[in-house]
Amino acid sequence: MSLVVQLENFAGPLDLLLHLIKTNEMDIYDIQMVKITEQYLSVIEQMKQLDLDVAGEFLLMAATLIHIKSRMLLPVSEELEEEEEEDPRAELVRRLLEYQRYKEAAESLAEMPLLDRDIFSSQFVPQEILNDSDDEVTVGVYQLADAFHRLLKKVPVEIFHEVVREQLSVAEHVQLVLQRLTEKEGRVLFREIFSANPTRDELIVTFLATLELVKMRMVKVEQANEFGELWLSLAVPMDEQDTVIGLSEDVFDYG
Amino acid sequence: MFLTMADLKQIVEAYIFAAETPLSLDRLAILLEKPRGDVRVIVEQLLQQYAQGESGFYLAEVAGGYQFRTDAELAPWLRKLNKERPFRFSQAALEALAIIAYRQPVTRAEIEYLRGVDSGGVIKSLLEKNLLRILGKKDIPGRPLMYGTSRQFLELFGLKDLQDLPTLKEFSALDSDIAEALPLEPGQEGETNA
Amino acid sequence: MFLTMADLKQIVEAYIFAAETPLSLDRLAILLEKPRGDVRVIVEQLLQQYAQGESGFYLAEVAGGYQFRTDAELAPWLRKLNKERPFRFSQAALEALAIIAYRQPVTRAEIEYLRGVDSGGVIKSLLEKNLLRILGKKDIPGRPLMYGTSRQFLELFGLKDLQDLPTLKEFSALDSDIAEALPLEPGQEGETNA
Repeated sequence: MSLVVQLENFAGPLDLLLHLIKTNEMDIYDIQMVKITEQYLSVIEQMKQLDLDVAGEFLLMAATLIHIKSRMLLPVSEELEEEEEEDPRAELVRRLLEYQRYKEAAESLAEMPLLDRDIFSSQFVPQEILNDSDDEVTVGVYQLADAFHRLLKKVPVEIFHEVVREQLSVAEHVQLVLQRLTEKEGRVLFREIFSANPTRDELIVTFLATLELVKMRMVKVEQANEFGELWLSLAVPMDEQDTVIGLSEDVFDYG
Repeated sequence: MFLTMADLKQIVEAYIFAAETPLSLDRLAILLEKPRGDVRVIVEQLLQQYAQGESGFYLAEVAGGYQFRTDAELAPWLRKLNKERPFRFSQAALEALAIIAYRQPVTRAEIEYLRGVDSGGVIKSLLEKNLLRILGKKDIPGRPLMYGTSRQFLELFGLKDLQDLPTLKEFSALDSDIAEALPLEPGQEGETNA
Repeated sequence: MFLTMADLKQIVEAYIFAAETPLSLDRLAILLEKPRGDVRVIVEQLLQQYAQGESGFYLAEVAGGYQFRTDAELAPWLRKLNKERPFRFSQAALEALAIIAYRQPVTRAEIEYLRGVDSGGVIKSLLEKNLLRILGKKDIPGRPLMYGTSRQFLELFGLKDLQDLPTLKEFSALDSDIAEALPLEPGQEGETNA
C-alpha cells in the first residue's frame, strides 16, 4: 500500500498511528506491529526535511514501535520465565485509546457553538458603566507572572543565571553508536544501541544518529527474515572511521 | 424606596443585559441588596418568560451565571455581522483544551503524555486567551504547575459548569486484562526500553 | 429557505441585539437580503412590542439606527455594576502587584525602578483593596516602607501560598523562544533549582 501522508496534518505521532490503524482496518487491540511499523517509518521517511522540533516526537514513536516489534519477536519461552509478561503492545494500546478519547472530545468541542462566532451576547454598554474601566484587564496568576516577566525583560537585570542547557548532539551520538559497534566487533542488535535507561531526548538523538549513519552508508541495517531482529553492522572498515570522528555538528541539518 | 416585584424584575433584567459577563445569583443579590432566594424567584420567572418567547435571544445559564444570548440556530445569519476575529483553534489547541477540561487539575507532563507531543506552546496560547487557570503546583517532585479551565472557557463554550461538558466516551470495550496491565503513568515517556 | 414573518422578526431582533453599533434599516436590509420596506415593518413591530413592555431594556432609535438599551431611569442601579470587579486591574496596578508578589519585601523605590514610573498611586489603591501588607521598614537611609502581598491576594488568585506562583523558569519553559533564565522567585531569593 502506498501512503501519501503529510506529517503536518497530524497533531502528533499518536494521531498518525491511529490514522494508519484505521486505514488498515486493524483491530486496535491487536495491532500488527510489523506492518504498522513499516508504514509508519515510510511516512516519516517521506519527510525529507525533518524539522527537529516537530519531528522529535515522531522519531521517538518510531523508536518505540521498532522496540515493541523487536520485543514481540523474542522467543516466547524466554519471556515466560519471569511470570506472565504483559503484551509489549499494551502500553501503546492504552495510550492510543486514551488519545482517541480526547481527540474525539476535542472534535466535539470544535462543534459546539462558540461565543462571538455563533452566539452573541448583548454588546450594549450603558454610559453609566463605561468611564475609567476601559484599560482594565482580567487578571489571573498567569497574567501576574507574565507582567513580571515583561518588566524584567525591559529592565537591565543585574543577576543572570547561568544557563547550562544539556545539549544532546547528533554528532556526538553518531560517535557513540560507532563506538558501540566497534566494541561489539562491528555488529549489534538495533535495540542494543540505546543506553540502559535512555531519556526521551537520548532516544531521539540516538535514533537520529543511526539514521545519519545509514544515510552516510557507514552502517548497514539487516534483518535475517521478516520476523527477525534488526541488526546494525559497520559498512566501512574500522580504521576508516576517523573521517567521521572529526565531523562537527553543523554537518548535520539539525541546527 | 419600596420596590415591587415588577421593579425588581426590571432591574434584574437590565443588570443581566448590561453586564459584560454572566451574572451569578450571588452577585445579583449583592447588587440588589436582596436575599438570594428572592433573586432566584425573579430569575426563574425570566428564564421561563424567555424560554417560551419567539425572541432572537434568550436567557442562558452560563459559567455559573445568567446572560442573554442569541439562539444558536441563528448563527448562520449572525456570522454575517463579521465581528471581531473570533477564536480559531488548531487541532492541537483543542486537544490540549479537552484534556485540561476533562482531567483538571492536570500538569503539562500529563498533557504531553496523553497527546504524545510537546504542548508548551499550546498551553501558553490558551493561557494568553484566558481559557486556562493555573491551579497551583502539584505535590510531587519538581512541583509542576497544575492547569484547569477558567470561567472564560465556560463562557466561550456556553457551559453552565464543568458537569455540562459532553460526556467523554468510555472505552469500555477494553479487555479487562489489558486494562489492568496498564496503569496510566504520565510523565514517563522514556520508558520504552524497560 | 422560506422565512415567515416570525422568523424574520427573530433574526432582526438578534441582529440588533448582537451588533456593536446601532443598525440602520439599510444595513438590516442588506443583512436579511430583503427590501427595506419589509424590514421597516418588522422594526416597527419590535418598537411597539418593547414600548409597552416592562422589560429592563428597550429598542432605541439612535444615530440613524436601532439598538437595545437599558432604561435611563435604571442608571443609579447600573452604576453599581462597576464596583467590585475583583479580577480586573489596570495595567499599572497589575505591574506593581506582580513586582510586589515576586520581589517581596520590596520598597516603593524598587517598584519604581522596575516600572520606570511613579507608582505611589497604584500602591495606594492596592493597599486600599487589601491586597498588600506593610512588612516593616527597610534598614537603609530614609527607612522606606517595605511591601508584600496579603492573605486576600492569595485568596483572590486562588493560591495556597507564595510558592504556588509560577517561577520564571516554569513560565518560560512554555515558550522555548525565551529560554534565557531571569530570576523570578516568589519569596526567598536564590531558590530556583537551576
